[in-house]
Amino acid sequence: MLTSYVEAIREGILEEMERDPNVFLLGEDIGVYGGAFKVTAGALERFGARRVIDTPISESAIVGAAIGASFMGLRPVAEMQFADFISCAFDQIVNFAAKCRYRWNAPVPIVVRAPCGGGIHGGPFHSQQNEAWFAHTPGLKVVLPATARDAKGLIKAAIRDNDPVIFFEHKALYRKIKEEIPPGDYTVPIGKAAIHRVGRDLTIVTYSAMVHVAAQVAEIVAREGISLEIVDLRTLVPFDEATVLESVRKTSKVIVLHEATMTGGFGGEIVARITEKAFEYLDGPVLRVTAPDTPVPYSPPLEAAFLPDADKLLAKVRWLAAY
Amino acid sequence: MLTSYVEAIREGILEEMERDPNVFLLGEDIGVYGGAFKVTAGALERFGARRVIDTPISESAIVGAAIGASFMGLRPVAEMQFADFISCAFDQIVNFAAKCRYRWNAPVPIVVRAPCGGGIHGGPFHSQQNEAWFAHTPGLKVVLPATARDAKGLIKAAIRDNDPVIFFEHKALYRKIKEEIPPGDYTVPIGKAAIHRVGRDLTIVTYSAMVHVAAQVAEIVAREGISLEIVDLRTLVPFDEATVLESVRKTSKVIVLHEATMTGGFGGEIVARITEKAFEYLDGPVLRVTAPDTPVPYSPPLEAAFLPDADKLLAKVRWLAAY
Amino acid sequence: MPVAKPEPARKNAFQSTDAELSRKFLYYMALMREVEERIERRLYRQGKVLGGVYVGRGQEAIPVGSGLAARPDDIFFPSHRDLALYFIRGVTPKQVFAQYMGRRDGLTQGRDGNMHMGDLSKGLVAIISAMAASVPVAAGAAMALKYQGKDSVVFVYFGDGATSRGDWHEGINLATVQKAPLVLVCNNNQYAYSTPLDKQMACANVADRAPGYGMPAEIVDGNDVWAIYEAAKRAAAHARAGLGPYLIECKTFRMTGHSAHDPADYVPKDLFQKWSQRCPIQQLEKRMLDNSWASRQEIDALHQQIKQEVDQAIEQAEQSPYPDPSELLLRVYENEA
Amino acid sequence: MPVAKPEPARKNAFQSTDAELSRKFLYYMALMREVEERIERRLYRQGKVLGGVYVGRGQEAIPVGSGLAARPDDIFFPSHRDLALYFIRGVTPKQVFAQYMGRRDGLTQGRDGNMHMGDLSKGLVAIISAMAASVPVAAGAAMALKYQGKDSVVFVYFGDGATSRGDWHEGINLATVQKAPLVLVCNNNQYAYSTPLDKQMACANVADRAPGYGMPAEIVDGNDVWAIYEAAKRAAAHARAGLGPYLIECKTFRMTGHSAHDPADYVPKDLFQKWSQRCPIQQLEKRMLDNSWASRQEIDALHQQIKQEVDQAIEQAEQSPYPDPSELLLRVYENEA
Ligand SMILES: Cc1ncc(C[n+]2csc(CCOP(=O)(O)OP(=O)(O)O)c2C)c(N)n1
Ligand SMILES: Cc1ncc(C[n+]2csc(CCOP(=O)(O)OP(=O)(O)O)c2C)c(N)n1
Ligand SMILES: [Mg+2]
Ligand SMILES: [Mg+2]
Repeated sequence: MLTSYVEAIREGILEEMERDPNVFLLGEDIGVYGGAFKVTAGALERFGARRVIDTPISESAIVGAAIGASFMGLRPVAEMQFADFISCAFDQIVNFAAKCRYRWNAPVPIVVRAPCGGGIHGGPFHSQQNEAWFAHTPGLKVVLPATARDAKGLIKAAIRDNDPVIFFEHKALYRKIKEEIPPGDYTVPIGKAAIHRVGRDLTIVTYSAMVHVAAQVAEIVAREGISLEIVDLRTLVPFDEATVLESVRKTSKVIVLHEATMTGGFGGEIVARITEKAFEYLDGPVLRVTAPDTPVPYSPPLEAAFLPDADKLLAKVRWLAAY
Repeated sequence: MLTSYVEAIREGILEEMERDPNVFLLGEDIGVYGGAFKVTAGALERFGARRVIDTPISESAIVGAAIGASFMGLRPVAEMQFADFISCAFDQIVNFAAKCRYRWNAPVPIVVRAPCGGGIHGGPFHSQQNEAWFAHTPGLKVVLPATARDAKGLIKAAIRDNDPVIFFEHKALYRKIKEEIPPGDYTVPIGKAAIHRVGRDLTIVTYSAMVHVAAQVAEIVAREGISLEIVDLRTLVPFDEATVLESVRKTSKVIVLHEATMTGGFGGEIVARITEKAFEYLDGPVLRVTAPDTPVPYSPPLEAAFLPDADKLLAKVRWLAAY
Repeated sequence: MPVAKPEPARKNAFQSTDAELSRKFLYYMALMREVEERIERRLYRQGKVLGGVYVGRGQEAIPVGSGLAARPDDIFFPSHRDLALYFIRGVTPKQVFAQYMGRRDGLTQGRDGNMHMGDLSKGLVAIISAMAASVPVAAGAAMALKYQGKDSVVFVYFGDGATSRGDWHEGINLATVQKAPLVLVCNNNQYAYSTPLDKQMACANVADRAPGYGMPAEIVDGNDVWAIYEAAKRAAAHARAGLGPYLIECKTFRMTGHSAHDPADYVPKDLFQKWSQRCPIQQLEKRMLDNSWASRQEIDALHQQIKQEVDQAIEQAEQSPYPDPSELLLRVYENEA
Repeated sequence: MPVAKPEPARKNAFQSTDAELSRKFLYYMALMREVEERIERRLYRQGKVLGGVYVGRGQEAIPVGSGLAARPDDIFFPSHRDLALYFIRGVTPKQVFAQYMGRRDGLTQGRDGNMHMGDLSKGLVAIISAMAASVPVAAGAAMALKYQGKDSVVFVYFGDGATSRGDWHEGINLATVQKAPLVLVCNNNQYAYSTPLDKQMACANVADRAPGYGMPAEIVDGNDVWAIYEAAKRAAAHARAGLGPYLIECKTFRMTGHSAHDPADYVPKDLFQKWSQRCPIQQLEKRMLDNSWASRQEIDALHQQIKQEVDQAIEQAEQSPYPDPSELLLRVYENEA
């Protein structure tokens, strides 16, 4: 049976709630309505209002309350209705959640789920891919699954993790990606990248929805005799440097691909790690393919021009392969 | 006469208030008290409570009100008491201020001043260097002066700029840096890096307080026959790529130095630009010297271990010079 | 070619007779209703409007009553169910349709969608999505008007749910401390998306919060455009007199899902039933007829005229081109064309 | 070696006689006063304490009265002028001095400074600097206690200025909607740093905001430890009974600058004058004498004992080593030692 990305996340959450009575959900419209994207549909019916809490429109209080509940031994899973609204909870995340363990040895085992990304004509405030802010905040873990299998395994790992995890779910994948996933309980380790496709000539380091763009391009250039290796980071923090460097040492050519805007995006970090630690292996410049430095525009032709896609990646792949 | 960094900023602000009746100040304790760091001392006496507004403890409202006032033709200069509290105004900055011009052609000529940086034993919440979040937000300009001369010229340029400028003042420089500055009115262009020191063998790309660390090291290694060039970025966005690349093409060796924590810091962006656009000129890996990925600790030995300093830079300079 | 009936917009509401004013009310309310009907029930379903669609069906009295109580030099910060404010300020239905369809003639030229639009030259400030983020911004605009010695006021709009946001609190608190000329208009439609009022706040009325900011508040029937108009006049007079912010809570009901894709199954059916009896447009029409401010024929003709106007506007909007991809990088900063 | 007088902390306040309780009050208030005196007026000036120093001089009745009204299983979220809460929960003066001096024996082992300290095993949650950020966190802790079916309650502390923050509003709103067992203790000392109350809020009392959250509030004399104790008992009983949050506003005055480096020139001198007449410690002592709950000698002996205790604690704290630089990278995440 095929499982979609959204079903995979839902399954993961519900299984964890079944397994551990301390797991509970809070967020806007997650109960009666089942969430803006129906990720938590059925949770209220199954676990009741005690464990599935519809909150006021208060992102800061949602995250704050999650932190406080976690101090008391619970394992809260908070939903931001859109990743774009996570800015409203920013201080709670980067200053409260991220620093408690370091400062006074108080773990903050919370998950903040954030539906992110473009491609659904959501415009500037319903399309953001803002993981880089959090990846630059020590104390947070940052997870962005690209497949249904990983989505389920990672949400379960996130819920069991004893540190605050920002879990970015790509909205455009919710119902687009469907695949066979292992039955029942399994986790995918936070901090381990996956080789999404094994290749020889050039490495694409990417994550989230862009993994599928890379896969598309890999098919195309395979016919031209170029063998792409795709590293799906899955988590930005902790960063799986070893897997990335191993791939780079093998192929000697790298393109970093992400949907977030370029300047200050996480791509820079990836390039810097590679440039510092595998410099002698590089047979060409490390390139980035990203969205340009603009807000996410709404109108379809503008949004299409904004989002990285197969064509944009293809051009760079061919160029670098020929370098 | 020598002017300190804090006096330079104060002069710049007061001159702009004198020049343009639309310029006004708002923030916590900036009036009667003159600001936590006395940056605005004297402003209330000179311009009155109409133009120097002591606000409630409401960072989000401070920035929001600045945006709204700017729509009406005013030019607000908002103070965050510490850069660390800018997280409380995050949504207003990254979602409101940054995107209005792009979305509906409404300029937002505001300045948000943020005293940043460590070295004053401020601990995790009074020492942050969080410019990277804003550098990753299209629509914002990000300015971090390192010298008194630049501080005055850049605050004036920021106030005259028609886009939202996040202006990071390094607290440890306020009273440490004193220098001759040009008398009277001058501006320093936003978006132009400065060659803080001309050199031949190796480029340090840096900004804010770390410029002075680089200068210290340049003196030391000069005696060993290594000639360092120091590029002081002064503004991260717009990024002066041309100046950086020119220096790199000359020296072929680069170290990026910043006080912010490493992962996801702006250093990665700098490395990525260099690696992509000057790859063939590089005679060695591009290195980063930064704070490690932890909150800023309070206790002096820990803070000293945390902050990048001459010793840490020196080791890397020597290693790379010998590469 | 009769595009709209321009008089109601132009003529100074302050000098109108009751009959004239009631016709203006009706015109804008019916225009808003018709434009939103087309967007929600046609263009969206036809796939011509993508992304989120939020309408103010059943709540039209709020932007119309308050918007016409404002002076032309007052500033509006509409929320997402206040479309009539745009028409009152001279934005055309064509521009609105073009906006929703992501075309060049929309107020944001395709860069943003739906109600996320503004035009400073018309005193209209665009919302961002984050609920209540406009409140501190409106506070600042009001502070600026005072700074400039003007006697204009700022009207800021928000829903019941938005009052839970920190920005709502910070913005109002700052505005009241500063005695800024700010009129706060709450549409309390009893739901925030699927969340009913009692899950949003533990007090009975949004107005119960006003004493905590030392400001006056009144509760009005949100489906009675005249009541809202009168309240808004009082509020604006208070603010204009330098007495600071004033809150109007309009009790109403959202006669639709949260957005076009939401069937609102969570709303008890009888609530829709009950509130449909209180349609602000029908109530206004009844009053107009009762007072002989207009005849049935005149009213029907107005609706007819609006339908035509709207048909035409859609046609024109559909001819508006999409923005060109080459525009993508422009205008992030000044001097980028 | 007589470190502290452990009984007052241990003995259940609920079973004390008035005399016993008053002695506990005095002990903790005087201990807080003495410890903070040393920090602010000695160690800071000697350069042994670096960074920010915020003390609660003149406000000691607030943490002491409320802290002793709490049960041992209740949870505290102190703000930055509530040092006594730590002592009540068994944190020692030595640990506090070590914390301020950035030593290993401080509650944060040098990682954070001053009042930024907590210990979950003692029900003490560390603040972050951002004012009122604790309020939603405390709301969540209170929700968790309810979730777990416990009848403990959460006490969260904040100043008048902190009430301007969005987090304050969001946290209280969520807690009241959820009927979470939360006691809100406001120290209204009439200043926030240099900013007087009327620049912070447009209402007369913080308590005026309670109806906006559908919760009860009372205003108490913040310099009367007994009054605070009684109010906190009522508040905790209310919250424990499942009736939701309860606000106590303690009117008091900050008998010092905002922090150790602030001479507070902006405060009219006569205010210090006036409030020095109302020192909570002296008032308590007078009441103890008037009621024959203690003799002058006993009181003097207590102060003497505290001084010794504090001398010793400083000595011990100064012997605590600084953290080693090698610890810098540890414990950002789990399993990093
Ligand atoms: C900060 C934030 N969180 C969540 C949302 C998603 N959202 C959009 S509208 C809405 C409900 C708003 O309710 P209310 O303020 O009552 O306005 P109404 O839609 O009822 O007019 C929500 C939750 C948002 N826009 N902003
Ligand atoms: C969000 C935020 N902004 C600014 C500050 C700086 N600051 C520290 S304490 C303080 C005043 C607090 O006033 P109040 O809440 O009344 O507490 P008090 O110090 O009077 O006890 C300020 C402005 C801060 N800590 N947090
Ligand atoms: Mg509503
Ligand atoms: Mg205070």
